[in-house]
Amino acid sequence: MIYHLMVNEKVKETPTVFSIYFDWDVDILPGQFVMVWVPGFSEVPMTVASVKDKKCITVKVYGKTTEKLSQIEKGDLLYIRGPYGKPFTFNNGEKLLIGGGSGMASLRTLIDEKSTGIIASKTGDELLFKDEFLPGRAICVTEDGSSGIKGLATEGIKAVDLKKFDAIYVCGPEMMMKSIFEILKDTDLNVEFSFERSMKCGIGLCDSCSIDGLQVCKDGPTFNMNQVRAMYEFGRTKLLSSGKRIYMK
Amino acid sequence: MIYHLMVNEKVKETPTVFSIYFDWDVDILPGQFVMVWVPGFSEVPMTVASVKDKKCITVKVYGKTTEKLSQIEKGDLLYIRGPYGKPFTFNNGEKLLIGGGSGMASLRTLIDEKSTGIIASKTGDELLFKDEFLPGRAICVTEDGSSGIKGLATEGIKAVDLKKFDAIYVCGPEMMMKSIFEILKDTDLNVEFSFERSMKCGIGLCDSCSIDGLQVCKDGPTFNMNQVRAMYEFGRTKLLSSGKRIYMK
Amino acid sequence: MSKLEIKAGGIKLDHPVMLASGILDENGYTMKKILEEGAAAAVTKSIGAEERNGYISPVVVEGEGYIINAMGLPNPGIELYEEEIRIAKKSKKPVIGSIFAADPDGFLNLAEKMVDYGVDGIELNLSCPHVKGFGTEVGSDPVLVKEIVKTLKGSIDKPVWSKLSPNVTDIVEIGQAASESDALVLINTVRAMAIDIYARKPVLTNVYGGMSGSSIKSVGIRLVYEIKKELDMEIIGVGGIQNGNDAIEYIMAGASAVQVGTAAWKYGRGVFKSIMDQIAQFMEENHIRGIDEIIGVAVQ
Amino acid sequence: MSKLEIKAGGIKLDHPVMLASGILDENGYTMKKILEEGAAAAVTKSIGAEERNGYISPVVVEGEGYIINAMGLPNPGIELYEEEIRIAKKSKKPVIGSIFAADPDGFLNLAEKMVDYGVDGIELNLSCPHVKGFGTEVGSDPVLVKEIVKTLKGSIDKPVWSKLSPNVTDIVEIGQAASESDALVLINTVRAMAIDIYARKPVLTNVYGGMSGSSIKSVGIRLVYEIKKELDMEIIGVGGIQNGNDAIEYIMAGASAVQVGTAAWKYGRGVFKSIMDQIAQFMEENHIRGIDEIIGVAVQ
Ligand SMILES: Cc1cc2nc3c(=O)[nH]c(=O)nc-3n(C[C@H](O)[C@H](O)[C@H](O)COP(=O)(O)OP(=O)(O)OC[C@H]3O[C@@H](n4cnc5c(N)ncnc54)[C@H](O)[C@@H]3O)c2cc1C
Ligand SMILES: Cc1cc2nc3c(=O)[nH]c(=O)nc-3n(C[C@H](O)[C@H](O)[C@H](O)COP(=O)(O)OP(=O)(O)OC[C@H]3O[C@@H](n4cnc5c(N)ncnc54)[C@H](O)[C@@H]3O)c2cc1C
Ligand SMILES: Cc1cc2nc3c(=O)[nH]c(=O)nc-3n(C[C@H](O)[C@H](O)[C@H](O)COP(=O)(O)O)c2cc1C
Ligand SMILES: Cc1cc2nc3c(=O)[nH]c(=O)nc-3n(C[C@H](O)[C@H](O)[C@H](O)COP(=O)(O)O)c2cc1C
Ligand code: FES
Ligand code: FES
Repeated sequence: MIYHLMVNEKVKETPTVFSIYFDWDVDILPGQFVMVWVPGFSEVPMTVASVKDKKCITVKVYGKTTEKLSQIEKGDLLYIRGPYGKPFTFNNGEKLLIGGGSGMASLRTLIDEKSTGIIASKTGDELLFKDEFLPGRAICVTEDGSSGIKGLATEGIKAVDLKKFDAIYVCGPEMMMKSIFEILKDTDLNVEFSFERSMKCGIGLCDSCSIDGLQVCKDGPTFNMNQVRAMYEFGRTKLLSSGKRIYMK
Repeated sequence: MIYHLMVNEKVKETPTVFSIYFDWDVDILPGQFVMVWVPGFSEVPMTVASVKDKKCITVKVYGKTTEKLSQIEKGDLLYIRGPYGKPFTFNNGEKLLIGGGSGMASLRTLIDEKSTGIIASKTGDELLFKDEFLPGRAICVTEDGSSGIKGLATEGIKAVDLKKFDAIYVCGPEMMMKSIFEILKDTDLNVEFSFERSMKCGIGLCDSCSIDGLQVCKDGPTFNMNQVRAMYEFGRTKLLSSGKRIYMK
Repeated sequence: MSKLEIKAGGIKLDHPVMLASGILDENGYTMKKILEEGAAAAVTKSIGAEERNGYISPVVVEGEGYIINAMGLPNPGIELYEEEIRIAKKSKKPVIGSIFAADPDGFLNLAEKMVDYGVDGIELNLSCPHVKGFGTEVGSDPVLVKEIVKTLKGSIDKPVWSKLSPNVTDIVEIGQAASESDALVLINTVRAMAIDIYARKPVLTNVYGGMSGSSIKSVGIRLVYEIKKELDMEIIGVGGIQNGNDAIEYIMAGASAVQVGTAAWKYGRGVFKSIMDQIAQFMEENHIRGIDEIIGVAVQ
Repeated sequence: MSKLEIKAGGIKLDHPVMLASGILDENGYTMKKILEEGAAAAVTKSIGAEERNGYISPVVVEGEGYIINAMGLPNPGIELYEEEIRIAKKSKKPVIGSIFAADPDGFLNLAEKMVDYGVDGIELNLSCPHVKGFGTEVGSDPVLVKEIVKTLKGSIDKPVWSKLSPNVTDIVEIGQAASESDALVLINTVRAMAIDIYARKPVLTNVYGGMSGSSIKSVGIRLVYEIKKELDMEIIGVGGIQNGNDAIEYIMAGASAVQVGTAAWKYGRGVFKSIMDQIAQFMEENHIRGIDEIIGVAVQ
């Protein structure tokens, strides 16, 4: 079933990232995603980046489909399947959100007055949603040092006292998440990750997104520390679109 | 969807009529029917003749299928689709039930302490359900005069004061119902008929049971006086199993 | 205002939604009622040369989203069918006579009678999936199909539609063979069956039957699209249509009009009018002025 | 206690419910997990000679009671597939290698590699409905099918199953051609498609796809029954199986075992065990001592 949803608003978030707002009368939980079809191009998974009355997706332009999506206008239709996937376990206490690149889009729905963000990107103008945190709660990390701490997301972690967080949520490129996992795996912190793997069906049918026998689209995209600890493939090996197994790094 | 229902009891009602009792946890209203499949034979429509906790069908042996059905034993399975059809409008007041032959089976669920029956059959031992009425409330009519009034069902009508009934229900061979219709059509009595026409699908698909554009299996089998008054085909013409139109009498 | 009228396969229709063959059309009075209550046209049950009772019950299996039927082409024989046509035609709307036979002469004889009786067009049933010697056995032989259509088109001056079966390896080959028809009607039922695991027997007395209803819609869309793309013929779409969106999907795949069968059981006789209304609403909302504008637009 | 074990198509199974090809079996770890969680065996995704990415998304359409897919046979190519088989085989359960090619030599080359990798049997995909040059195009040509099966049976000492398409006019002809196989696998998906009426475009990038899920069960039952009746071959039933009753219906129609695909999506990986349990319960209640006792009992 494809929903045809009217676009209400398009907001530019960074030079390469924009949000598309639309009305959709369904219940969506933080961390769930939708499959967005751009007719004539392809269909791409996108986390729902606002789950209140106003729904939205936040898109980074990578290739042809997201490029085409960036041209959408108010009044146009969005073609959407979903919502799909297992949501984050929402925690009412102190939260640390660690987002790399467009990964911050998946974490946006967790932002509240008790959230602290570690927002990592290549350059300063790509930092996503840093203004949505309360003042002083957004720690920026850039590879080129143009804003905040210079370095990778792992540098940001050093700037916080991990023990004070009731829950930690991580989303970003798999190798970034792997580095963070390595730092956190021997603690008893309450951590959840949101994974991205090549998705085709989005519903747990085709196996293209799977990791250690679990389907990221259905068993995930969110996984908790215990699940990730048990994974062999995480940060190590994955299948390409053809099913060809490659080893990372 | 075929239901597989265990037979609890078989009761002989007359030399050629028997009832099969079974448990079935569905709501059925008086006048509704089921399609009973006898594997290896055929599938036949049967009114549900008891709609309380214990469900039952009351079967007159006509041909091969009902003959085979008569051999069913306690513990065997009944293969049933349904319930189907529009029920009678139940009336809480004084009721007159006019049943010809096995037509009485369709009326049985209307029998209560305020019901009077006109039970018509060829011979006295074929009178159906006469003992289910309160004493004095069953008027028997037989063609051979072996019990009660001698004659056809229409003779029975002369024995009652029609005006005292809040509702009249009629079921039997079409020509019998036609005779009764002729007697009642110019009154303003509250009358409902239950029709029988050759049925195949039982669900309003094949048109084999239709009368004046209505499907007996779906728009009926019960029809009220106003509906019947508007019918041209009633008692006049019908289609055989092939769809061949014949004119009655 | 969007215009719903359409000339489909040579027949002028008030709107694109008609009654399919074999559902609620054995009795002339039923067809008349359905036409009066909203169908743009009615196709009769398939009529043959001789009287047939059809198969012994059970003749239908009810599933979720589908019906399997094996009626067995019950019909009174062409000689006695005049009265039903006459009754149905009192509605003043188009009635299309569906016929089945084993060879060109058989079809011709039936078609001539139907035309005498006053039908507005002929539908050749080349596709019943469960009666030996007729239907698919005829309709899957391209040489025979070609001959039948040629014979009829040479002799009858009413539109001739060919109703094809989805149960073939190559629909384009059959469509090509029937390409002289005024329209192809796609699709008849999909061959199927059901077993009762307690009785350990097929449910249908005839064992095999034809599946209709929403379960076959995507198969019908595929065949309509394939024919439109490869042969660009006029098409009447049928199979699993339940609402206006389904009808429009068929139209965008290439159909000029649609037929509805199983949904008339599921939703009642009112379904013709409600599908028509839903089509009108979609057209209105999407600024489509006429059906013509969207026939086959999805074909790429 | 009823015995659920069955030797089907030359392969010993703990019970008759296995994973169908192409669903949740691209990654060896997924197959391993599904086998550990209850499937009696797993059939791999269909593997060809060369790496293929498959089609661009959308590759699936979700309907009520069905899925239409056009994955486009994505696969890493046979050379790189050894690792997945090795991973799946850690479960110690049978793994059947599904392969697709355009000719006998192509199939033979793939089968030999699969056997080297340790599979317990080979399934020939003669029936993918949406990839040109493979699948149905091969599987609807009886001469070619016969040659392929003959070639493999002469060279491979593991069981060879032939998976056939429902999209043919005459399944018996194709079944006959494949009759040297150790089993026929029936059915692959039914060719279908969907159009989005707002986009005015086919939803699948490939336009055409294959329908699976409960909507096609009655079509599968029909083909299994037809083959059992006409050819009395060993059959693996697949298509729309969701629960124990569906599985038993296939078995009574003639299948020795069954495969489940779409229901593993709909109900999750646990579906294999629950179908198995439901079969066991039905057997218990109906005093059936072994699967053998009911294979094809409904065929008359
Ligand atoms: C569960 C899930 C949720 C997602 N949520 C979001 C979201 O909320 N916002 C968002 O912008 N994206 C999100 N993505 C990623 C998004 O789906 C892809 O970026 C998108 O499919 C790219 O499509 P494209 O056709 O424009 O680019 P393509 O033509 O597919 O890619 C162009 C180039 O960019 C690279 N590329 C594509 N995607 C990524 C990526 N994610 N990271 C790094 N390189 C990439 C490709 O390798 C390729 O080289 C999500 C992915 C998943 C699996
Ligand atoms: C809505 C509906 C409800 C019905 N309810 C009941 C019911 O509760 N109890 C019941 O016993 N029957 C009922 N019937 C009638 C019943 O369905 C038929 O009697 C039955 O189908 C006969 O099947 P058979 O195969 O045994 O006889 P067949 O082999 O079909 O018939 C044998 C011979 O009996 C004649 N015959 C068959 N049925 C009748 C009949 N009803 N009246 C007169 N002659 C007949 C036939 O013309 C034939 O000559 C109902 C019918 C309908 C349409
Ligand atoms: C009970 C029944 C009887 C049918 N009889 C005929 C027939 O006589 N001739 C014919 O061409 N098609 C016949 N069909 C096929 C329908 O006309 C139609 O092609 C098919 O049911 C698909 O449409 P639907 O899904 O809207 O029902 C019959 C279908 C059903 C369900
Ligand atoms: C997403 C998907 C991919 C499939 N890929 C293959 C395949 O690669 N090879 C094959 O033989 N069958 C393939 N099939 C067909 C299934 O194996 C099975 O025959 C069909 O889905 C019917 O079974 P089901 O209704 O249980 O899914 C695929 C089916 C689906 C849904
Ligand atoms: S994308 Fe197909 S299984 Fe996850
Ligand atoms: S029995 Fe088929 S319509 Fe009534």
